[in-house]
Amino acid sequence: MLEQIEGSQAVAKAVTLCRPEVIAAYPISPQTHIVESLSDRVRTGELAGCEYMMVESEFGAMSACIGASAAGARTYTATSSQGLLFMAEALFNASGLGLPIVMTVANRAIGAPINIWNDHSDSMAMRDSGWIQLFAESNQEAVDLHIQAYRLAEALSVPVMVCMDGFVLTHAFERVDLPEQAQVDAFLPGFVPQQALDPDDPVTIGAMVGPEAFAEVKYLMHAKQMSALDEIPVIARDFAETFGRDSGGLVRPYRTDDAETIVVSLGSVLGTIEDVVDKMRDEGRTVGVLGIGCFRPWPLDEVRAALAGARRVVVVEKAFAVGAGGIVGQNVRDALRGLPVEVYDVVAGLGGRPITRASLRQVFDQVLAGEVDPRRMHFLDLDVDLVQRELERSRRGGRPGPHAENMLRDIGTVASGAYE
Amino acid sequence: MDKPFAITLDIGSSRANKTGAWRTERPVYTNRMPPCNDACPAGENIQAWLYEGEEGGAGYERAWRQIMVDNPFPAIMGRVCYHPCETACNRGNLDESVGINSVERFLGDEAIRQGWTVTVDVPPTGKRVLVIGAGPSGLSAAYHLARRGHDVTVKEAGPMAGGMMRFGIPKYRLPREVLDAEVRRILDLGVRLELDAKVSDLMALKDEYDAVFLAVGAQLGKRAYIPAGSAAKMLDAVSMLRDLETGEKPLLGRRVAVYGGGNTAMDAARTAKRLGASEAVVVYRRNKDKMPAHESEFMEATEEGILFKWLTTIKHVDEGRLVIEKMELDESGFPQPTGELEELEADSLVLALGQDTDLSLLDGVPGLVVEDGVVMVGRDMMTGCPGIFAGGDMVPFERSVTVAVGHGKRAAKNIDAYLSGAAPEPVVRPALASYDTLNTWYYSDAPRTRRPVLERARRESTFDEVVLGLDESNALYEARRCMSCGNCFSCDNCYGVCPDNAVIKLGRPGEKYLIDLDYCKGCGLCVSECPAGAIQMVPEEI
Amino acid sequence: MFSVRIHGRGGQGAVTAAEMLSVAAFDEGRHAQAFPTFGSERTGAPVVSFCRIDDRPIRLREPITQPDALIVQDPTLLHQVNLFAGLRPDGYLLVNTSRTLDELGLAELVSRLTPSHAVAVPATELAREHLGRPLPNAALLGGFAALTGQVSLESVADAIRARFAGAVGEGNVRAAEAAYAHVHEVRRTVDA
Amino acid sequence: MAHQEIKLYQTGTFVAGNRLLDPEQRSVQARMGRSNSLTSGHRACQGCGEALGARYVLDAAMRATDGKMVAVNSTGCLEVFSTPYPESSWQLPWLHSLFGNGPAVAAGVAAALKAKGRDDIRVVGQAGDGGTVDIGFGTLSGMFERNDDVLFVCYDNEGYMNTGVQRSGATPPAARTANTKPVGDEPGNVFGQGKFVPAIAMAHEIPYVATATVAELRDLEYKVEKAMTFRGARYIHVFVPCPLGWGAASSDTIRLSRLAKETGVFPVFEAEHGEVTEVSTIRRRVPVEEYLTLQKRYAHLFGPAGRPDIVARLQATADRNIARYGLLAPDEEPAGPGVAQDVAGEGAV
Repeated sequence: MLEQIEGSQAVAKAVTLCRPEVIAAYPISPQTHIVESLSDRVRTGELAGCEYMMVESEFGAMSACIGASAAGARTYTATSSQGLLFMAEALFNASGLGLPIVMTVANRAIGAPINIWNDHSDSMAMRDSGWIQLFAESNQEAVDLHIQAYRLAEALSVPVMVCMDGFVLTHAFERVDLPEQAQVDAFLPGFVPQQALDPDDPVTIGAMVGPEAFAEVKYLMHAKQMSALDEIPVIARDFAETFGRDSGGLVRPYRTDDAETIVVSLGSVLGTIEDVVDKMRDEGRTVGVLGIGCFRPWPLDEVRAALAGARRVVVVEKAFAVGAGGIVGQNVRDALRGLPVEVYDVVAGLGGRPITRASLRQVFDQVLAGEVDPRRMHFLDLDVDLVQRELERSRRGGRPGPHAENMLRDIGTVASGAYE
Repeated sequence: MDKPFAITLDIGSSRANKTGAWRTERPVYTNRMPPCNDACPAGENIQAWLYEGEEGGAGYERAWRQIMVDNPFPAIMGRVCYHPCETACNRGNLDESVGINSVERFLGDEAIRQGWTVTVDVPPTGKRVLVIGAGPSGLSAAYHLARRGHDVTVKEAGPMAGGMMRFGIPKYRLPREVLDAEVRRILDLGVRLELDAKVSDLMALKDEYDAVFLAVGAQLGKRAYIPAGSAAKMLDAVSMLRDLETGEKPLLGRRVAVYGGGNTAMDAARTAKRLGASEAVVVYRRNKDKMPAHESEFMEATEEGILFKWLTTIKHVDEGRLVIEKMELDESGFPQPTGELEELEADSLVLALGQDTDLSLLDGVPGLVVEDGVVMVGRDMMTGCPGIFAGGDMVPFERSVTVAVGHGKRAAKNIDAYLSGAAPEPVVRPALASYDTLNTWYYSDAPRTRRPVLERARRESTFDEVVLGLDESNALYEARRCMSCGNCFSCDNCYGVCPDNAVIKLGRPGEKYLIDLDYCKGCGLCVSECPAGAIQMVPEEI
Repeated sequence: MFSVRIHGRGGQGAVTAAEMLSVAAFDEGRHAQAFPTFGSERTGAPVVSFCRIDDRPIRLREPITQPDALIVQDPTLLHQVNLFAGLRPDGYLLVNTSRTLDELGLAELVSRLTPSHAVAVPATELAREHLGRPLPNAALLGGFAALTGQVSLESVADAIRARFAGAVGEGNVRAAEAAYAHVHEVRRTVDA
Repeated sequence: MAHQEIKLYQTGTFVAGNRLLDPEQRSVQARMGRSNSLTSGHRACQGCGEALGARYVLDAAMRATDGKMVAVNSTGCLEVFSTPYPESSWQLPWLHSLFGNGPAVAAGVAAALKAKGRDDIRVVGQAGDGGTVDIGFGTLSGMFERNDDVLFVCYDNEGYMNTGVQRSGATPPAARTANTKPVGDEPGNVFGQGKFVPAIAMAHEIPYVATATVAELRDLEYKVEKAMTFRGARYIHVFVPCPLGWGAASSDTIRLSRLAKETGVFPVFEAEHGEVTEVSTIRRRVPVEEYLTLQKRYAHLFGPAGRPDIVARLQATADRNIARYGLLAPDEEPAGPGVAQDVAGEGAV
């Protein structure tokens, strides 16, 4: 049923349709509307047979989910930013134990400095936690991905994180086609846990494993997560058959055929990029977009296939590895290893800074004009004057050196006029 | 369930890990000698019979039968024994000793009430044994010999069986029906008792028997030389008590003095009271602490109004009065005269200065040695003459019914060995279960039960039994105060406290626990938490 | 695509207004996207919300920098925030005030806009009258419908009722209707 | 005793078994059919109080729940010594997640069981003192505050023994640990304000809080069984000596527990809904020296260079417990035959 609805409400509805049995969540902006709504739905009985736990922290939330999932319950939680990081230890534990927990991450920056607005630093910080990470482009996709996430998680006994941009999606009212309960029930059967705490069949879950078997355990974990690369397209196809729309999948190419330049990104900024690309196509530029729907496991083959024909790839991402570079960019480079494709890292939208068509268009034009050094990160809309001043100041403060010089040269050469 | 590799494990799989390999010491179940058993002159396994008795019900009979293994007189013992077991009892260090004697009496009385009997469970040996004297020692020997299949004849000089149990102990301490019942049980085993059959020449009889046990006791009252006027009334306590038993009521007068400080003195004084004396005073040359009479006898005598003159000797006896001299103890605790004289009114003086044995029947027995008026025996109770054994008051040892019963038992065992030609069973005495081997925390706080006593008025005028028995619940309570020193009593503590589940509870009657050496790490917790000290650590041999 | 930017203060319902506007457009079968400037939603702080309306699915997520219409819920913001940045010359301006735009010192701005596109509406006053509470957002949507014709008054009323049940909804609807009538009347006068 | 003591002479309720009692009145540990929730082959040190405590608690809980039980275990010695791949010593459904999250995980299990309509299956969470009073304290408090249907058990051995005997929030003053060495003016652990979690648990006004030691098995089992009669959050704090960490003989584990209670060092009591309802009174009061001198961690307080002043402070702490919790019984009439008759029906007569 079509509804004009806030993203958080839509996700809460989708989660409700998945019939979770335990929800444990701790409020943090911008995830709050989701969990508030779920609390309502449990209290009103719309979501029946579900225990909603008001835990004392995100660490407690994920821990409660671990317990509940290990006891054989379908579980759900949602968080953001610092909350996700506060869960970090438990995230690794949930994946290590193979518990099919589904979690919404309303993506938000990480402090310090404290910042409540959207970027991908949180999910990206947890990219190696053993969770599958799916990124939603729109609220419709956020809804659909949650339903698919349960199928996926429970098929593989792996936890799944559905990432949706905080505020940009969670707080946006837009048209969403919400599925019917019967459809969801047909698509997502009841949870049959791979293992559970059961007095009739007791087992010891969570053994200590020493050097003699730890590598094998980890290898098997890796193998299981890699099998998601086969499972996700199958689930997306099934989803399309059941619900009549395409959603999910590993990667989503947009006008990439014959594209010499392909912009790679993930999350809600894809729509804005597509608008820019449409405009450039209108102007005769052979530009396309590759949306990453699944970041973990990394769909290396699919990304390589989609990008192999391009000459340039511009990766626009809302996080970066401090002291290293682009995160998605590195993965893209990995996928393109050995191919003559230049990869440009563009870091954008940090801490909620708007990513505008104008800024994107400008940087794309600069890439096409050969004005961007592919060996360096580019920060969209950086206040160059400001950082230049600060860098100069710190250089006077006695920290000169070739790397510091390079930073100055970088912004001096590539960032001029980046901010209007 | 599809268990993920390594992360999820089968329950209980650690039993594959035999942690017993860590051990440097291992716990071993042991039986230590409980101090009560250790102290019992009759060699009773007190801990064992209390263990049975603790269960109540059918346990009483098992307990009684356990006593009967060693002692045929539970009901008598429960009255007349001075219970050194209680003196030795470890519980005395905790609160008060277990009232072993009173439980024994309860069991003995219960056996009489219920008519429990024992049987001879071995075929006749064809060996004939003569027992001379039907006192506690002789009857005990006869009992044990009969149960071992021997043909026993008891020759008793007196008109009734019982010896000092009958002629030395007043009936207010030992009712005769109790004595008769327990003697009867022995005779019922087939023991032949000949009364008024004084043996005056042992050698004449000896060849008719394969072995002889002498148990003639010490019947002759010692008489000290005390100057006395012609009208002075003096008699000895043993004779007085014997006469009373045979129906002659001695004429003692209103005021009676008893000379001596032993149990016989107490009995004499208390008897005098019952015979109508308005005043009975015990004159003893030392003080109370040095008095050989048992504390309980002294207490009961005091309660009955018996008076005591301590540190006093009698210099002269006249009609109606005694001249006495005050004594004082020297540095070695020996009484020395002070020369300070006074008078004491007394219509009669009863001498209770000890007894001697009439050894005339032993004339001509080869090898038999007599010293200080008693017959010398070895540890096997055999005299210097092979085949002739002796025990009870006629051998050099403390004189008490219980000691005599023990002699009878030991003699019977050795006579049995002598007759079969086998070496006597070796006596294994395990280490003492001393107080420090126990973990007394585990015993609940339970002071002993007092036996009810006859009210004073009745005690002074009748020969009714003074100390009454425990009823069943009290006897049970008292039995359950036993700490089972040195011996497992199935408390399950070792099974409970092992952090490694390495104690296996067998749970079958008579089978208690095993240490599972596959898993025992040798921590020693079972040993330190065993209430009874019935487990010990021994080093592993490497 | 028609884009609307709403300026208000926390607690005045700027975000709700954008959301209801998107619902009204959705009711008419159109695509709409409403979203707030995000963050500290403290009472009294300046708040901006946005609404895009289109006949095609809306992919764009950037903030609206060049609105087709600007709704000002609180005229005290006029001198604190650069409210009018990006307002196109043919754009619409709806200001909640009981005074005139001239009185608010907006004569120069208004002069650059199409005359019938800049309207003042006493939305707070109307809300107080019809709702009993000084919450201008629903009334402003009624005014918006009359000013831009992007949504009908009926759709606005439906969206209000979908958001506020019972008497509150009806009061808001009446305020919206009154504002609609007010703006309609002003425009008729201007056009005339 | 906090519960009805059976004054059954001989050993009464103190020993595990007592053949004189009706089988139903004997401890769970005396039963041949006890579940041995923590079975043989685990790698705990000799005389491990925690291994003992865990079996006591879980076997009692298993009995109380008729085996319908799930255990959740925080990281710590107990977890490590019981589940090194490929061997588990547990004989019930058991889950280990992390160090600091045991209470939350247990709460999650309970929520799942409730959602599934299986609240006949009960949940016991367990952790050492580190996992309870320190790193897991936030999740514990949350579990209490929400009144989740979990019995959480802390096995308190007063330090981080798993990592090599470091100080925890439960380490007592003056005790030597690997990071509170006996040097300086205040040798050993500092005299802090203390962190007695049972009292904090009571402040949450949860249905049931109790303390216990491995020395009083019957009391411990009684408390576990009682705890299982409540719904909601329950907490039992069990005192479990660590021979390794305390420098004590492996055979002294129970003796030390007993002395901790008898000195007043560790108050044993029960509380319901925030109010103390019963205390286990001291049976044979002894000075703290008797407790301290059995442990090398206090060795620096004794001997020629000893610190009688610090011992006196420790005694004062024990005395404060005694006063605060009323640990000294008013002089009771010793049980005599009258009592025996009163309870004769309880005996195996």
